[in-house]
Amino acid sequence: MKLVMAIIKPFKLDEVREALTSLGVQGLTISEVKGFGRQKGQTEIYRGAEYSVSFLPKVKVEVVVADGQADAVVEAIQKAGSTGRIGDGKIFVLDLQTAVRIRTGESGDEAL
Amino acid sequence: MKLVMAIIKPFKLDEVREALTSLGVQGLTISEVKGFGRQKGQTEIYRGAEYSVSFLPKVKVEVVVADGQADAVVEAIQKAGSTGRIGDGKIFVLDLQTAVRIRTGESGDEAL
Amino acid sequence: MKLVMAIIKPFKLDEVREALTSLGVQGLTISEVKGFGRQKGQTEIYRGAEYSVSFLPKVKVEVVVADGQADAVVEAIQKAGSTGRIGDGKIFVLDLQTAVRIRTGESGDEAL
Amino acid sequence: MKFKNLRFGRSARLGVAALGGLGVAAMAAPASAATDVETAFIFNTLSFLMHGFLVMWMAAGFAMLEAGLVRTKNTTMQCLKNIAIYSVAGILYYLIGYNLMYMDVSGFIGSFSIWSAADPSITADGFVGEEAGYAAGSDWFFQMVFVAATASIVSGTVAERVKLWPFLIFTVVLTGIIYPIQGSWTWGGGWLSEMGFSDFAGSTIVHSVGGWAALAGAIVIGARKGKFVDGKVHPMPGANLPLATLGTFILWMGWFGFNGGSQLAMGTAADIRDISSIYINTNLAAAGGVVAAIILTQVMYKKVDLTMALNGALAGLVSITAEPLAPAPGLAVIIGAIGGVIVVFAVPMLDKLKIDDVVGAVSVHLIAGIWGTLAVPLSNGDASFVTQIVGIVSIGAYTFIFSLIVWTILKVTIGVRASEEDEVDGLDKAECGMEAYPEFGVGSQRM
Amino acid sequence: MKFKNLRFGRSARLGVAALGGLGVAAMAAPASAATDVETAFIFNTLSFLMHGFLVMWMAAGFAMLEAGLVRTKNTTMQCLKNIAIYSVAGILYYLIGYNLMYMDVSGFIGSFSIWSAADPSITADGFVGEEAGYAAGSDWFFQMVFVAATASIVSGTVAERVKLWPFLIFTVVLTGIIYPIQGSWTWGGGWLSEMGFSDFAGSTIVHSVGGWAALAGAIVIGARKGKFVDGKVHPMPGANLPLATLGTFILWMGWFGFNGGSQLAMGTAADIRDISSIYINTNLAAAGGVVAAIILTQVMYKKVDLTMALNGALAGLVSITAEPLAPAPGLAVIIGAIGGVIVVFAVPMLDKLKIDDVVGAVSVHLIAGIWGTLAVPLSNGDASFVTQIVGIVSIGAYTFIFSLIVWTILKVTIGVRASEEDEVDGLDKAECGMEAYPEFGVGSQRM
Amino acid sequence: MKFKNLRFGRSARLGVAALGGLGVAAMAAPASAATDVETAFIFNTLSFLMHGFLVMWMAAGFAMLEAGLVRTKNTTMQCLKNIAIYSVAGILYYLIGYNLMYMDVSGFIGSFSIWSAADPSITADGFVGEEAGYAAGSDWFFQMVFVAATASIVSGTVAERVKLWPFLIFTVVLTGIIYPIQGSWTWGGGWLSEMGFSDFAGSTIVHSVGGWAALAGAIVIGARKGKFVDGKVHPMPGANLPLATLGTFILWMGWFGFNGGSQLAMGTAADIRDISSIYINTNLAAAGGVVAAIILTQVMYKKVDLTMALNGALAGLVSITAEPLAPAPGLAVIIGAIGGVIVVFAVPMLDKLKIDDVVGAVSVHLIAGIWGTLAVPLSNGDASFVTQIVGIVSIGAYTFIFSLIVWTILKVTIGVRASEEDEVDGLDKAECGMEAYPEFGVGSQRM
Ligand SMILES: Nc1ncnc2c1ncn2[C@@H]1O[C@H](COP(=O)(O)OP(=O)(O)O)[C@@H](O)[C@H]1O
Ligand SMILES: Nc1ncnc2c1ncn2[C@@H]1O[C@H](COP(=O)(O)OP(=O)(O)O)[C@@H](O)[C@H]1O
Ligand SMILES: Nc1ncnc2c1ncn2[C@@H]1O[C@H](COP(=O)(O)OP(=O)(O)O)[C@@H](O)[C@H]1O
Repeated sequence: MKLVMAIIKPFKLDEVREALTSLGVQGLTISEVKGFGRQKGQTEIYRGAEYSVSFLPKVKVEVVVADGQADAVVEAIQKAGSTGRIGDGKIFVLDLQTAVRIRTGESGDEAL
Repeated sequence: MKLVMAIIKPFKLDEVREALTSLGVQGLTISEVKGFGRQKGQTEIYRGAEYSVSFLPKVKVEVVVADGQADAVVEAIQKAGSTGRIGDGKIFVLDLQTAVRIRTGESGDEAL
Repeated sequence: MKLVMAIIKPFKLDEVREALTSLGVQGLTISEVKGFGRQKGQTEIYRGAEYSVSFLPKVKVEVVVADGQADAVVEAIQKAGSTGRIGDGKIFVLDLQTAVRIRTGESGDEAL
Repeated sequence: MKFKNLRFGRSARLGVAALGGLGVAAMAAPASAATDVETAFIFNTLSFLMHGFLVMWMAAGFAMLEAGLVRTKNTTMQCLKNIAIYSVAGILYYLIGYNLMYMDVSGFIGSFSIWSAADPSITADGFVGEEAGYAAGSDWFFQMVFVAATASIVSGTVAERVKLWPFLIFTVVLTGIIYPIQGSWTWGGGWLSEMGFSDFAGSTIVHSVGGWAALAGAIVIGARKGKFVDGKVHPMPGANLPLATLGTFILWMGWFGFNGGSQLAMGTAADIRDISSIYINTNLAAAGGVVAAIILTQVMYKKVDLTMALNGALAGLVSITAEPLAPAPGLAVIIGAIGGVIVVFAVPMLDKLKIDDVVGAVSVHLIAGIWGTLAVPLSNGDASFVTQIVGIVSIGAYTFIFSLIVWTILKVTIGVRASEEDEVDGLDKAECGMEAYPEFGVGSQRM
Repeated sequence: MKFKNLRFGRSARLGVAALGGLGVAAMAAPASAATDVETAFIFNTLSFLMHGFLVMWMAAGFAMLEAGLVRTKNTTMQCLKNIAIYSVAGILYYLIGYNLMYMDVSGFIGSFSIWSAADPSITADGFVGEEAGYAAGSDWFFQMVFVAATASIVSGTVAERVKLWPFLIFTVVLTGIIYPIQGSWTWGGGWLSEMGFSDFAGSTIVHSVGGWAALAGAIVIGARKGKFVDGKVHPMPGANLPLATLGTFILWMGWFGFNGGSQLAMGTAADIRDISSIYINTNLAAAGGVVAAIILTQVMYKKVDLTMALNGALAGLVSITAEPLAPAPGLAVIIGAIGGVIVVFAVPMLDKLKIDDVVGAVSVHLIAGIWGTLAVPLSNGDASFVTQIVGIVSIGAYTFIFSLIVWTILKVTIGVRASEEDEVDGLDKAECGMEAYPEFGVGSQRM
Repeated sequence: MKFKNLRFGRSARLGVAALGGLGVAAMAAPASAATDVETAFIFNTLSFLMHGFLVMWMAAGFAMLEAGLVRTKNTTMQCLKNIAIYSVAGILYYLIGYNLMYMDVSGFIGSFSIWSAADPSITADGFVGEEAGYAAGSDWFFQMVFVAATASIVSGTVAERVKLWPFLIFTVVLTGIIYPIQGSWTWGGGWLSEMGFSDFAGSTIVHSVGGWAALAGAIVIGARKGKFVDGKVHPMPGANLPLATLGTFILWMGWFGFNGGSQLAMGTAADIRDISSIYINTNLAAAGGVVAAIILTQVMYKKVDLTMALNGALAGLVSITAEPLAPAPGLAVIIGAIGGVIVVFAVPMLDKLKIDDVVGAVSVHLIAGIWGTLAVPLSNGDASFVTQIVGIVSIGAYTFIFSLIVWTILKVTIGVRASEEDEVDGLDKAECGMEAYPEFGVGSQRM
């Protein structure tokens, strides 16, 4: 199994979720993060003083999928999450040892 | 070492933490996440319009343990976190390369 | 590639970020977490009742780097994040399979 | 000549002229019991001032209500718009609005000039008036806070996508020209007042006017991106309901000033007795609106919608505003309750028409305002349904068309709508460069 | 016969009848210097209206205080309950409450009938009264806002686990029946007033009554899940302390209306001089409560507990409410400070008794209310400790038992308590289907 | 002898003594038209009470403004300081402040004694005064709320790093000694009033005094860690802008009391006509400040800074406070607008001087206060620039030096500044042991 972890622009969340569910993904977990990268935060003025916002709001999507599905998932996220503008984010793939469904204790691919 | 990452129902957090500490786990990290899965969010009405909440509040627990302890930890979380009702969450186990304690620079199992 | 995940004290964030950028790291992602560990939360009094805060605010820094850079990154975080006082946090290193840049679809080290 | 017969219908019924009544009372009653003329002057003026600061407070109410009902990313902007509106309205009403509304009204319009106070009855030898009257400035103050309320209504409807400067320009036109001209028709003693149109404190003249201007704005500007997709309505819940609740309570409190002060006099026992009735009816109509909205949402949706309860209170208040004096308390509850019912049905109805009204202001101020104006003849024998409809339609058509033109001109010239990217990122970032709640979680430091 | 001698003890001491005094003053003083009767009528009425809108504002204060002291997941519900309470209280007090309390009080109860205003002194010829009096409606308005305060007290204590509809039914009974009947005993001129029980603005009649009803509710409903586990108290900190602070300031402001308006007259120099003293004492008692709570929490816990400071202010206010006029300012500080001390000890004491009072309302309103009522004889020579105790005990027993019965009936019929799951998930989701702060972080979109 | 001639310059111009005018009016005007003396007494007193509760409300305004402009981790502390200040100020002003300011003022200082009310004109036979006057207590109440405002100003500037107890000790000295002594110079009838210094409602006497004390504090305490690093300014944005907006609206509302009540009388038509003008000018100056700040930040920074708009409103209000009566409305707009301009430039200027003023209070209250005091001669012919400068400088030097000494003594004895760790973690944790928004996200349980 793979843990696919994607950092995306917040307003792309709905599209990414739909892309994943249409691939048959049954579950995913998101969290609110802030990102620092090539996309520079605006230089803001707060009360007359320059103020560069280095961290920008992003959403992290974590989805665990069976090994065979990982590539499709990565591709789906990449397509749905892309605006072509800097700051679209990254997708990271990690190897997972096990997954367990808390409700039933099932493990492995059944747990997803 | 293993990184055990569990997505649980928020109100189960205290029980899960107690289960882990009684196993001798000395530290863990939690974050607030939202989950999408089989457990469907209520279909809400906001000002007369239907409104389906697809993401539900969950808590993510991350705990790094020595290899030998991983199974016990997974089991403890699974037991403490279960209500038997849909949406109880998942436990994912990943392999960890190193752990370092920032304060001292120690690494490996001593860092935990 | 490696995913370096560090749990640090919130007020150390700026220093850690600067340490990383001076190593040439181009991007990172942070999130707000709470930690439980050896550092005990204060025993607070709320309206006359004892109240032990077991979870303390921390920031999680996640940075993906090329394999060769991982050690330097860990060291930099460890140095910048350390106050020498309990609760400074941990650094965990995980192996990463792939990274993809959503904007362009590039993968591997180029995606970082 | 400055003349105002806000209470035309009612005063005719009572058989005494509005403010003239004060003098009469002072003269007619036995010397030992009657209020003297200067005292009555002070009471009348005090009523404008005290009720005026309560209405001013409604500006804060609108600000909090709207700040609570938009999403976080547009909250700063909403606060900014509200304090700007109140400021602009005051200055414009001084520069042209007041005199357009009340100075030498020809029937359809007053005169273009800067307002200035004149109190001939106060001389170096003291007060020499023969009739009570009031300080001219207190009246200006009280009228000014009304026009600000009208503008605030618009702000809520077009929130989350309108650009700041076009919005402020519209506010200038609304408070300086659109509102005062139609106001002159009734309160300025113009043609509608001649005809007997009755709108005690402004269900139509203030609230519906705000609602029509808002509706025109919503149509010209269009709905928020993502609100109506594939024929489905996607709610975008307000970010801070306690703020919205606070705003509603503030408005409720301010409404005692709005309706109570519209008695325009406090210098006789009869006047303050009337103000007492107005307070009661105002309060009970709001209560009726809340109870109706709560029961109805429970029945229809099996849950009680707080935002509808808040809108219900406001709809009850708007409904009673055209005639807060004449109804018996029980009737006031019913008038308000019908307002509450209206809002529960009107909000989703507007959604169906794909009109995106962020805070429900059109439902609350326009639709309940029409209802309130129509309800006047229920308790006020001098008002007729026909005249009320003439007033509603003429003021509505005038305001809606005028607003539509102004919004359209703004649209084709400088543009009224934020870019799609700015809308997605939130107007706070785009227009203010400032987040309402900038911190990333409790534990974090400056980032 | 409608008769109110709220100020029985005090007025007897001054040697003039409560409102009669106004007429006397108007007659006795030299014609050139004395206020005429109609003017006094206006002033008296104005006092009810102005102080009334301040007390109305306390409804917002309770809403914000409670919205700030519950957890996020119950905030919408708390806002909803508070606006519903204020609405229900007004309607009920109109339908039966006022007349039960003030109309033809037999000694123990007034009459069951709908309230309506009568102002015989105002005729078509102007004001013909021989005594000043006030507009009947202004009095109703002022009394109505008091009953709403009583109900708000209950709402805070039973928060986070009570179901909406049973709570609203209890509110109906409390505001329509429980409160007015006991109110008739003293303020309606019933047996307690005959006996000389003295409670100027309602430490017992309003605040303790709310506290007793709340206590009964807390007992019947039980503590929140997880609050008391294995003999240990688990605090559940309020989610938004600035809101709670705002609520406290609102209540403090409103209290000038609460106590000041309870002078029931403003038509003579002596009356408004008394109102001035009341404002001062009200303010200083609150100040004393704050300072005492701050010092005490610093000494006891080495930290200053803001929520205790807020409760200290309120306890100081409640403490002075039974007699805000007679004490010298220094005594007012002390009475309030003792209130502040009481609350610092009472809150953990209730916890020890496993009574779960979410916002500390029982400590603030009931216990400090008892203290305030007992403190009356310190400065008011006409009050006696024995009579005060009779009043406290009889009103307390009546209210507590009546409330206990109503809560119990609700419990065994429709149930008063949310299901365990709803309590865990929060009442906002369960009963309102709506989150108070629905957004998931600043950066996120609609989800 | 108690004597106050706040309105010295103006009353001289009008040719009547301040309060004496009331009696004159009552005597001179025809009997049928003139207000009688007792009625005037009631009106005068009512003005103090009504305007007093509005000024009291400003305490909530400061609390919300400051709670919104600090970071989350210092919010509880800011709420606590504000309620503590208001409490301490009231008690101190009772114990020594009032009499120091108004009792037997020698020219430079009054007398050290506890305040108590005396109203000789009210006797058992009713009102026997020959001149109107007012209830002594109402005056105390009105003066007391002013001193609280002064102290609140300090609290905002030194936020986020000052320790609670030293701050409260400073508040004791400020409200008990520093403020009343300089107040006696002008309003107590001392040397500055003799000289003709004119400050109607306290641009200098209240606002600049607060600003000077704040400036001294900021200098002694030093900037927040991380604010000025390597010659660069690091903004630390306020955590909750809707709260700050609410605070500003509250202050705006309260300012009608602040300036309106400073007329010190309401018992003649002329007085309430003047109050009407004051309301108008107060409102328009604030509006001018907002509009100026909005336009200027748009021009300078291409974005509209909400916090500057809020500060602009307050700067406009402070600017008009020294003379809210004499200017024509158009001039009031301009005076306020210049205040708004000042604040937009002063805030970054202070940053350049490395003076860390968290909420901009020095810019708003001190600098705009100086401007307002200098602007008096523009409309008030009795004031001279020279005398105004003498007043500004003498009061400024006195307050700044006295404050500097007190802050320094506190620094070297008990210390004024929180430890670096406490500052990093936030004062809420360190001093209150309590978080303002303790919850970790919406979905989480107690942790
Ligand atoms: N090396 C990295 N490790 C972790 N997260 C990263 C890394 N680089 C970028 N990110 C995340 O991806 C987001 C987008 O990256 P950025 O460099 O701004 O744009 P792009 O992905 O278009 O090149 C960042 O805001 C950050 O959250
Ligand atoms: N494939 C997945 N990847 C990541 N998180 C998942 C995945 N599936 C489920 N989750 C998380 O687990 C939670 C519970 O899953 P759900 O399917 O609702 O119930 P259950 O675990 O009882 O089958 C979800 O809300 C989500 O946070
Ligand atoms: N085994 C663990 N797994 C995950 N996170 C941990 C673990 N141990 C500690 N942490 C995180 O590191 C933080 C610091 O740990 P703590 O034991 O308090 O101090 P130190 O790292 O100085 O020994 C904790 O608050 C927690 O967030």
